[in-house]
Amino acid sequence: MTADLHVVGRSVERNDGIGFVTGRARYSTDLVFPGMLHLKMVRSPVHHARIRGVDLSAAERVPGFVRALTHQDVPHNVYTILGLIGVEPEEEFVLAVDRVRYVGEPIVAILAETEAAAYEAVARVHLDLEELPAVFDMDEALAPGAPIVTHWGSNAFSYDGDDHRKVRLGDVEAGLAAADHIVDGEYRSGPIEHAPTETTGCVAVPEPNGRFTVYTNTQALYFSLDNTSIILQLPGNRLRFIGGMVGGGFGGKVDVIVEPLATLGAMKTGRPVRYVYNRSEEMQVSSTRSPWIIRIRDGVMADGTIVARRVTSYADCGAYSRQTPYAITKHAANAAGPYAIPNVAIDAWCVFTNRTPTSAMRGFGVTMASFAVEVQMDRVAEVVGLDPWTIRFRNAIRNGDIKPHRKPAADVALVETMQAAAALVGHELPAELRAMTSAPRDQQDGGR
Amino acid sequence: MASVIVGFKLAGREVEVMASPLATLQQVLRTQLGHTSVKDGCRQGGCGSCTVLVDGEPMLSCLLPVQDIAGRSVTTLEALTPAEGLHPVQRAFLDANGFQCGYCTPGMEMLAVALLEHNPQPTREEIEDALGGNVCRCTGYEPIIEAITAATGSREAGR
Amino acid sequence: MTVSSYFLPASVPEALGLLGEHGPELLVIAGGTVAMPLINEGISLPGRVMGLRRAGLDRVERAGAELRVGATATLTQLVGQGDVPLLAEAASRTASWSVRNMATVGGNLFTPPPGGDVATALLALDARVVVAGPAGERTLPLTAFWTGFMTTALASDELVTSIIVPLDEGRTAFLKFGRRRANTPAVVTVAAHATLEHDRVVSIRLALGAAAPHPVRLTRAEAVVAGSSLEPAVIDEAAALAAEDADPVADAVASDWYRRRMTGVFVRRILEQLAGRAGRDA
Amino acid sequence: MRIQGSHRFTAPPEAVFAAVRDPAVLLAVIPGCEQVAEVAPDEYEGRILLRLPGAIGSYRTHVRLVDVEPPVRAGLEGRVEGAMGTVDGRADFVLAPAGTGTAMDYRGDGRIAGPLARLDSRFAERLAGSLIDQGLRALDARLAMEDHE
Repeated sequence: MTADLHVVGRSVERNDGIGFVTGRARYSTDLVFPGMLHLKMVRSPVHHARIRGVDLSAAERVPGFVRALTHQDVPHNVYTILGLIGVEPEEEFVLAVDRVRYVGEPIVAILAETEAAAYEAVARVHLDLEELPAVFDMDEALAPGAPIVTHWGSNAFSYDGDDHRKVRLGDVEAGLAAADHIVDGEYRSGPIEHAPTETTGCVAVPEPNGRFTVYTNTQALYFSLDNTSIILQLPGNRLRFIGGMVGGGFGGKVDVIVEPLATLGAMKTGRPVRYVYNRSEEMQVSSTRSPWIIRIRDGVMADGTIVARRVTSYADCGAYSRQTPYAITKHAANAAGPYAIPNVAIDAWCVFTNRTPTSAMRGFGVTMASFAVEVQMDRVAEVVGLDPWTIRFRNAIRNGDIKPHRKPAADVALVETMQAAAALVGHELPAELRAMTSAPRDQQDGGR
Repeated sequence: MASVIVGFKLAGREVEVMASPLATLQQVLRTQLGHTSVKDGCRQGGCGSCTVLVDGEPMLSCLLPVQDIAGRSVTTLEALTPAEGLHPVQRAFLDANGFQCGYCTPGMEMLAVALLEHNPQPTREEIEDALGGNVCRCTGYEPIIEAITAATGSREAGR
Repeated sequence: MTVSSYFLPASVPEALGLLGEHGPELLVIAGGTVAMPLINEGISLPGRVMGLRRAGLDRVERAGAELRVGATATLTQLVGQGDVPLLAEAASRTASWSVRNMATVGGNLFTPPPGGDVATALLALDARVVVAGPAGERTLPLTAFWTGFMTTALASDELVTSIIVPLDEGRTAFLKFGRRRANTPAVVTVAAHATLEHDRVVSIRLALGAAAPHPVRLTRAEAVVAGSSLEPAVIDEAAALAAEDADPVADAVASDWYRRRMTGVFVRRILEQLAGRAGRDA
Repeated sequence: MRIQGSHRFTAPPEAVFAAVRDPAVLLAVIPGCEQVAEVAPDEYEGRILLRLPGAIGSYRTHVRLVDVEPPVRAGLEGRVEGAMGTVDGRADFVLAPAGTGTAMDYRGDGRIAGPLARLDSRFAERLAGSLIDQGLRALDARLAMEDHE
């Protein structure tokens, strides 16, 4: 049968492979246009400050300086990433107005004939800043009296009128009270930078027909186009975005940071504008995966059945929310893990601090949940004296089980996947576990 | 700012460029000579994506003022790619899927070519050490090491 | 700043002339591996730069009981010489192949910590630095070269032209501890040169890099070891003194606490290596 | 940028205090210092050279002694200015007798502006600390020498 298949079971040469191995693949940051200007950013040197003044006079005298872009030049000076997916409020300015909330926050964009001239002009911009107290720790940010990062007076993101995201199933307190064992765990992670090998960047080129062609290494081409259209108040048909070549992304290139300003620069000067992060900007300024604190309390019966799970999570979104509130919603939906637990309470907080904004990265809120839950499962196994396989099989979610967000599970294959994994690593499962399937509990033996 | 004319050999041909003082070989290759296989991952000597060969030795073009290599011979991936088909190292990278986003690939290949010139049968450890300055963020290094290992075989076979 | 002039002198007198003419604002580079990254990102904005790659300072040659290493000899040249295995080893453990093809031995003396692995080895070898200035040449021991963090005894009109390494008999050892095997900055680097008579240490030089403002000799540890037979108790004491004498800072590579701990561990290991004993766990 | 430290001198507080107010002494002990002149009582101008890739150049330095209480304490207010930027700051030191010598404690705060501000702050603090330490060691050595003359 496989003889009739052209692709399944075969190794297929990638159709873009030749371009990669010959170096002919064309990345947006490789492009050079006649008369191209270079955009470099004046950024906040401090974690939190009020902007009292910006003096451009020395920068304007640098040979090769063309012009500066300030918040006054941006038609709709606010990033709208979240608005596009229905998450409000919008709170991050494209260029800072009167306050900066993290080291590296963009304040003034400089356009110059050469990169060297742009760097020098950036260095010559004088910022008059009044430093404000800053907060870097999530527990401290939520404590009374903490410096407030946001403009709405709280360091927590608001979900449906509440100060955090809640998921409830059954009665978790009753479940914990009835359990034979209580197992507590706390799990923490640091921020992680995607560090793509090609740094974030684009080139915006004005066209004779009044349109702008933007060559960009974004991971989300239409997301970038929509945002640029809103920020510049330009109809979408005046923007042509060309992408597809992403020199590494991993979630780090969905923030729509460079295209609006490069395009604005092209609008204001009539010349192509290149805005590409240097390596330090990529590491310091581009968003990271959030740091997390995840606390889990499980109620477990002597046979290993988990009857209650309470998860309290905190994700540091840094100074601005970007896509982290959305990541937390995804996190909350998955924070109890792929297990059938009748009583669950999940409380997930999106916390603002004066750190670099965090955003999407591989797994998007779920990666850390999986890490925490799986280490917790090993602890539970230890407490009740079962091996790590058995604890997972006994609690594995099956078709028809109700998930914490109260939707029935369908098309699950955790049991079968674990059986296959055991076979691959040469681990012999006891007959009881080999006999299990993902079929609904009322249709098989071994269900509880 | 007085630009200077610098001549060197690129892919066996004499080239002359007008370079601003302290312009790097990377800038000149990418923006004036169209050799955009020379990548631009960090400009700090930390990623290896801009690796070229100068008189056969791997160097980082982002740290090299072009005036420093006046009169010398520079090889980039453009120079190694045959008009038709692929260089054995390129073939090996393609077969082993030694790339994902492709941005580190030219630097990896230039280093592999230099390594195999110096040491036609490198051990795995020698390959790893040689690649120490070239960073990949997508595939991990295993398929890249596989590709270079395979290239040693194909060189042998081609002789 | 847009660089207005880049000079590539063809000789030392020409280089000194340019230095005299343009004064202290002339940035001097050689391999470019320290300065170019700063210039590329607009952190350093020099107006005028002088490169030494063509100044004729790149020879490595044996002269009697000494190895004379030109200031712009590359680390790859050091890896390739066979007269001083310690230097070859230190160079081979520094940065990556491509960087070693560019980075110079003289430049390694000016590398900000935690760099300077070759400089640390040179210190253990009791190397001397030859410096040229308007008044001619002077030679100073490497121990007197560094005056503090990123400052040296070099006057603003002087250049390092070569490094002289005595070819002393003796055992040497070099240990560099980084976060990965290749192309990694050091958590700590230790280098040692010792002469032994039977089992007794007649003389020893111990140099520490990456855990001090510049490579330093561990003189108190040396004093304990000299005259001993590297008994375990002596090694313990020397390692403890070395950890005390370290003056590390925290950076992206390691915390100061960890560097101090590792100074003790690696001084212990290098002494055990000199004693010909397999390392014990710390 | 914050600096803080302490130093022991073999000379007594009176000698240390007098030395800090002597332009000739300052010229000799400040690393890279090329000239110092007293432009008004307790007010000095000078030039310092730095040869570092990120901070290369010559810096005009203007320092004023304030809140002077010989031989116990004083503040130094000043500005260092060059093509690569400026540092405005104030440092305070306290001298106390320690045996036959002096114990000095100092702390200071500086605001860096211009291209210099792009240097890593830990690097800048460490460099400043090192220059101060070298200066104080040189001062100590000079005072010890004078003592023997």
